Amino acid sequence: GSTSSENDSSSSSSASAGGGSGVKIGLAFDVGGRGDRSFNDSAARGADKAKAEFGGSIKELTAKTSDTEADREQRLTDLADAGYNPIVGVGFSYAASMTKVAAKYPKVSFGIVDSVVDAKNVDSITFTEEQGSYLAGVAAALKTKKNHVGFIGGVDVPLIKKFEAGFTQGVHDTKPAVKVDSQYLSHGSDFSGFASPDKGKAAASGMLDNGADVIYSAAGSSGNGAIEAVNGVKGAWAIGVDSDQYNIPGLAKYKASILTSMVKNVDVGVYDFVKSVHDGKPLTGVNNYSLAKNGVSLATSGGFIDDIKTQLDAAKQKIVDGSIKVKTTP
Amino acid sequence: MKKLTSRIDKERLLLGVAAPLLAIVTALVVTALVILATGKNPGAAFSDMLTYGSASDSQVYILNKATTYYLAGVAVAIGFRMNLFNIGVDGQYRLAAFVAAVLGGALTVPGWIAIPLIILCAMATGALWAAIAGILKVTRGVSEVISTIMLNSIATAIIAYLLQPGKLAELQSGGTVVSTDPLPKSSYFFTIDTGAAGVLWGFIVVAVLVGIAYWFVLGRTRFGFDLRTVGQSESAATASGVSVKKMVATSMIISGAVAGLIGMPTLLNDSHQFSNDFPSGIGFTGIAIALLGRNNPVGIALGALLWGFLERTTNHLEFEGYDKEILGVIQGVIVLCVVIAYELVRRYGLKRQQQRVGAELAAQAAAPTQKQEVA
Amino acid sequence: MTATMTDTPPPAAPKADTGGRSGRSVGRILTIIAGALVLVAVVRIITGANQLTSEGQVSAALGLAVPIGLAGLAGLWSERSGVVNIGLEGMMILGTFGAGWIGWQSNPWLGLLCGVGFGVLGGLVHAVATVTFGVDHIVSGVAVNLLALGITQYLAKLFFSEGKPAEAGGNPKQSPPVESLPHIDVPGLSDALQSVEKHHWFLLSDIAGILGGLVTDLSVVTLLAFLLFVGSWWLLWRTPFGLRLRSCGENPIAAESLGVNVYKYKYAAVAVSGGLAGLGGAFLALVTSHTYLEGQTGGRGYIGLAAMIFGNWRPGGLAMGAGLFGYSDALQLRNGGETVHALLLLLVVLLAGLAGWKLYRKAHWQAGISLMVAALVLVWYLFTDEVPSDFVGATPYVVTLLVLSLSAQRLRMPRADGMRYRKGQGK
Amino acid sequence: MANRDIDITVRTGTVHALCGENGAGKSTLMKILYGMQQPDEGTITVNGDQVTFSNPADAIARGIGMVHQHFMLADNLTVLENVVLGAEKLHGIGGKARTKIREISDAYGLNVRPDVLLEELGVADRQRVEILKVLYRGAKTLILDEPTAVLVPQEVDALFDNLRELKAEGLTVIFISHKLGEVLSVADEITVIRRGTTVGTVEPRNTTTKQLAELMVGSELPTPETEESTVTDVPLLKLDGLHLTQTDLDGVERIILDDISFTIHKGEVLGIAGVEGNGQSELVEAIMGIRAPDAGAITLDGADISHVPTRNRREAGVGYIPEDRHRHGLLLEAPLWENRILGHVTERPNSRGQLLDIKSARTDTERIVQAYDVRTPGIDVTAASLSGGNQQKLIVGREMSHAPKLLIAAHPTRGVDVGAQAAIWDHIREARREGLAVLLISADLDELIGLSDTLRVMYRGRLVADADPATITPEELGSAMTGAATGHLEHAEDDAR
Ligand SMILES: Nc1ncnc2c1ncn2[C@@H]1O[C@H](COP(=O)(O)OP(=O)(O)OP(=O)(O)O)[C@@H](O)[C@H]1O
Ligand SMILES: Nc1ncnc2c1ncn2[C@@H]1O[C@H](COP(=O)(O)OP(=O)(O)OP(=O)(O)O)[C@@H](O)[C@H]1O
Ligand SMILES: [Mg+2]
Ligand SMILES: [Mg+2]
Repeated sequence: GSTSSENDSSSSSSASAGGGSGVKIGLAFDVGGRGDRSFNDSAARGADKAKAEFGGSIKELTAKTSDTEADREQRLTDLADAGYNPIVGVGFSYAASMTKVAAKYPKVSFGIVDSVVDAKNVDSITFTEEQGSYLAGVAAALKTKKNHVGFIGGVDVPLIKKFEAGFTQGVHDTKPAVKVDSQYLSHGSDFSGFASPDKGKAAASGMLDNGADVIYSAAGSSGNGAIEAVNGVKGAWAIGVDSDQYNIPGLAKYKASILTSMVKNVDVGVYDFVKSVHDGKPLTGVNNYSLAKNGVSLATSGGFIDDIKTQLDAAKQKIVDGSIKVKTTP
Repeated sequence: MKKLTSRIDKERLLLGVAAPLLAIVTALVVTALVILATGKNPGAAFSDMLTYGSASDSQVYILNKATTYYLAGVAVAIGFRMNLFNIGVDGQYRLAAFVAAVLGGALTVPGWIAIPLIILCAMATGALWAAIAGILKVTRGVSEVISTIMLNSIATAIIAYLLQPGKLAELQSGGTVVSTDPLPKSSYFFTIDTGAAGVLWGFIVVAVLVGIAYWFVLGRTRFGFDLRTVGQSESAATASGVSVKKMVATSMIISGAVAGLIGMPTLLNDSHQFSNDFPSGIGFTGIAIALLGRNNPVGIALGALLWGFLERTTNHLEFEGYDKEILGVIQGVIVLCVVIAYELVRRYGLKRQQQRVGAELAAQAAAPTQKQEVA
Repeated sequence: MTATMTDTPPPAAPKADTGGRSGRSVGRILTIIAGALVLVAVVRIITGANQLTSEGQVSAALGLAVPIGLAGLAGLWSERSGVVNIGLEGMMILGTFGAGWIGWQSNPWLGLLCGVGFGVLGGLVHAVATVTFGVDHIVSGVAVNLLALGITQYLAKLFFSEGKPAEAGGNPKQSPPVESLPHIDVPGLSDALQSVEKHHWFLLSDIAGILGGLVTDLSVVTLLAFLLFVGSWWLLWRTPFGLRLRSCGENPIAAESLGVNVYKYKYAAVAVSGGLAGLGGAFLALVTSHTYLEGQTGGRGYIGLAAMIFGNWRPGGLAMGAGLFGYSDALQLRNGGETVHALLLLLVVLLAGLAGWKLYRKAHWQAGISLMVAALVLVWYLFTDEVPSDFVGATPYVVTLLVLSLSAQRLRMPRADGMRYRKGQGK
Repeated sequence: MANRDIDITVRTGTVHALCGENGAGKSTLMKILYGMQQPDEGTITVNGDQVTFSNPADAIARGIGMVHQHFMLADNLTVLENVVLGAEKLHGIGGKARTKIREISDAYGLNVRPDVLLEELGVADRQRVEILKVLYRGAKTLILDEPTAVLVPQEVDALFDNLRELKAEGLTVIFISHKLGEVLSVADEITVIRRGTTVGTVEPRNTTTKQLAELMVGSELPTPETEESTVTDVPLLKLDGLHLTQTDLDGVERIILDDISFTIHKGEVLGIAGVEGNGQSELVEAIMGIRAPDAGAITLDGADISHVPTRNRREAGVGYIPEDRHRHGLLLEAPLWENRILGHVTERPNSRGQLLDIKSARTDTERIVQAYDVRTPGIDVTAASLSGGNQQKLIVGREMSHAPKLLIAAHPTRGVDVGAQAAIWDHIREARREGLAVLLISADLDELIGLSDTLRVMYRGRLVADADPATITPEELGSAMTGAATGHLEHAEDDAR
């Protein structure tokens, strides 16, 4: 433990840790932490890669569900106090706390995933989920035989609505006649929708019964239930999210039904940031990892979307060159 | 002289201290065993918790946390004193904080008008939401345990519906956080800057006032006496002239009003807006804290501080290579030990008292000629 | 006049004839079910919301109802013996963890057993606190919930986040996947029922849909749950064991005076209660998710308790309560706002019926209120196309609140439920 | 200590009575004999074998059965279930058990219907179910703890007939009662217990009630006789056509009180006799404002209080001694001084304005403890740690301290020992002299006849008869209580006692 009086001195002395023998990376995870096979894990991968290249060490702290602002603030402060630099806050919930802590430790470089913090020493690593989802929508529209697809969101928070908006637009731009069902599993501060495979399954089978045959779910582990339901219906496809779900051990049984996954390459963003600090030119401002920068992409494992590659590439090109603007709200 | 000694009953005092002590020692032993079982050193963990928890910035953190928890504990305790189990504190404070934040964001009047208005609005919302459960109980006989659980979920749905861009909220930059209009600077509650240790929330003053009011109303007023009477025996209360139904509804409303305050330290001192990451679940923490504190205003304060201390220090444990999930284990064990210890001590105390009454009577019976000396 | 003597014993306090109360339950329940069926069929025809009684809907409802039903049954066992069990949620959490933990290492059957076993452990903690130490039941339940959550989080971190489990797909909040438990399908039956359902005939298709949903792709655990319901009813109401157990919940001192070891029965009941809750948790982990997940129970323990109260502390009523929950949950998950919108009409019909009944019973202002609410809901129904999705999610809670506020006064809980009992303290 | 140095020998095939004042330890002794409590030392011998009972099951196995002072029945179970509970091994819990119950019921004329819910039975029926429970288990030794406390004389006689029949079949009966007349008429032997020890065993043939009483308390028994009449003609409480119904769970409406009218004048004690459960409790609750009557008016001292809340009625000068002190009269876990405030929180000296005046309340509690001889080491002990009699004295003291105009006394001396009983009667008499009106409800017919100026009999929610307490006998009153006699009861001179 450290008393407050030491704070200032330690922060200034630790600011130099970035150079020389490797980097001391501080990772503040969102709930779930390393091993969540989603974006926390992806961030960890980026940090691991940086550590392997530049040497140094990684300190990981993980949020808990009952966290408040003060807890997140404290987590970042603890890392800064202990001399870690750079410090990455994984998840939008660190936005407010990072604003405060970054001001307190001006010589430390901070990075935040999925949100924007307006400070000179913060790198805001954001992703264009809507663009990736747009491509997922294109794939869904091209693969549906019944002209009916579905979207399942875990909780109706803005981040997930981005997925829905991009997906719907992608579907309709490709085939206007295709019907899109949308369903959220829980609402507001009830986050159970991210951890209820049974509800994901019920929602997916409801959509399948109503005639949908491609289902895109952005619902954390609830998506597993949706994939399972899809697996039970011949000719139906599931689209996964965040990481390449085709390769997740827990879903190996259903991999034949996983058309593709909308992958968010958090690792790239984190790696870039750590590298910039290591190189002595820390990234700051908003770094939007868009489709153009390969921040989001569609996974090709399984080869199920190889046949529509040309259409997907065309759509991607249009987004990259700006002729298609993807909405962020449905 | 004799009266004095009988009032300040040493034995009772001793028993009062014994219960929490017994509980905390047991909890420590259990926790130590759990840590040992994972092959780590519990001693080092405890000493890290102590040193880290006693740092001045930790103390500010703990006080701030305890402010919120204290209000939650009192809100729950008001129900408990009536034998009412208000699980709905959680929904009540969230809805209250939301409505108050909307109002606060819309107000453009000076702070000395706005702040009381925001607080009153929060209390009124919490009270109203609790009143539903209270009224359902007295008019339709619906158990408040069930109705408040349902109302928690319904409150969540209402907030989810209204906290959306275009309704009562807007999307923040970054596109991931929705929140209500931020409060104007003038509507911030005062804070005490302790320098490097951090900023102490001014709302702690309100929490202390609530505690004093709780103690005073329950212990010193007619209303408080009636309330406690209902809590101890509904039948006796009815016979003594208390309208139990009115009392149930009233105390539910008061509990809800205090619950409305729970979100205020965060809103007025910290976040200044209600967003989709506003802390939730504090109502349930309040239950644990009210249990720890035996519904006693000072006890609840100690419970709230203990909770804050545990949360602060277990977070740091992760830094030292321990699993911070140990927090849940410690909290669970402490609550369980405390309730059992209190029960054991209560029983022992009652038995002692009966024995004393019996002994005294026997002594009187043995010397029937002597003039009785009672009291 | 001279006082005259008489031999006849004095009559009891003036009481009206309440004969035929035992015959009431079965017949009444059947009538209620039939009535509800016709009502739903009518609403389906009017609104065209065929999902109301589709096979998928019923099947999903069943899947969602089973854990709630098991939690409720757990509560029933415990409360029939006089111990209020608000720790069900915690015991379910223990069940999910036990099932996931052992399930992935060995096989799902052992996982199921372990889920039950962990639940029993949770039950025993509650029993020690409430029965042996006489702690207030609700207080102890809250502590059990807290403890169960803490311990499972801690153990999950310890057991799943590193090494082999992590490679197999585990992480601090999730166990590696568990093999599926077998499902049962009656060959031919499902198809036949489906073809009837497809025609959307009045009532006939509804019945076919419901039956289809009940027999298609049935998990063995669902079947087990059904057997447990019937078995619990038989055990509690038809055997000496059950009589003794219930007597502990009605008047433990009387039971004690007749040589019943009240502690023993309370312990047994609370342990069984924990086991059933654990099984409910294991169902979540093994049947619906094939993995332990933190936060998987999502408050179902509390909902189960609500279903039990709704069901008047009886297995049949409890099953109906759990079914109602599962049904409205499935409805909102599968079809969102449109079908729930159709439910508004159902509500109108019910409220109008209630108003009529109240009018008949000469409760004028109650009838008035019912009518007014019915009119308001009708207006809502006519002027909208669907219910906002956020409110759709709250359907089960609103329905429970409505139903309880209409029926709570007719409920009767075990007389000594929640009371402290100590041996030899009777007067 | 409840019992010490107890020596009793009960011979097979006899009725052995046990007497002693309240709290003497009779129930405790029997509970030990029945295995519900364990003795610290000493032995129990049954038929020559020395035994230890660690729970009732052991005692039952030895052929001992007990009918408790307070009913041990579960309301929500049927009679059959109540009877077979714990003895399921004998005849199961189904048809065979039902047949057996009918058999026993017919054999002893108990008239028990096995399939009704227990809550539908009145006290006498419950008493018979209790006896049947014991017989069903084939008990050879029956313990009856105050079985007659709630029965009217006719029922007592019926019970005694049953007991004699049992005795004739070779069963042993241990019988506890405070009613010395009964004891002398039915017992073969009488043991007296005082302060937890046996003081002697006597033969009923050569003993009188007076001697017995002196053995019990060491002094003469007090009587509730009132001397001169203090009745004035100023009406204080007037009930006019009070009507109360109640709708039960099944929606069936029941009439609880039917057209109740009477007037109590200042200085008058109006006694109401009746078997428990005929509406007395509800009548009291209606007058106290705990239940709202459907029709009729209640006038207190000229003011209509029919729709006034309980608290205002109490403030207007109604004192209340409830029938169940634990449920309605006390906060068991609260200290005595808080119990002194209970029910009078709005009045001096307990409060001033909206605030409690704890200091004066405490001082006044000390006064009550002194004046009413409440035996306690202090006013900070909880009410639960006092014995029943002392609790009752505290309640009486509290209610009398607010100078009531009207006292509603429901069983004011129930479960209270003779000393306290006399003190309570004295307090009532004294207040009556100063113009207090009293509504007295009691199951103790001697108390009722002795204290009352006017007597009414309540049956099925109606006042069916009235009587002059100066001449009426308990037996005559009893017949009206069973509904066999109505109107004005006259004492028949030729009715030899
Ligand atoms: N374990 C004990 N040791 C000594 N005395 C005891 C014990 N338990 C109870 N007593 C005595 O018993 C009395 C209170 O007991 P309780 O409430 O059972 O009385 P009660 O049965 O209501 O009295 P009563 O028979 O006079 O109406 C007190 O005088 C108390 O001192
Ligand atoms: N274990 C005990 N140790 C000491 N005193 C006890 C114990 N249990 C009960 N007592 C007290 O002993 C006294 C005897 O009570 P008991 O109920 O046997 O009296 P009783 O003779 O049956 O009186 P009643 O006429 O009121 O029924 C009571 O004051 C009771 O509270
Ligand atoms: Mg007694
Ligand atoms: Mg007794």
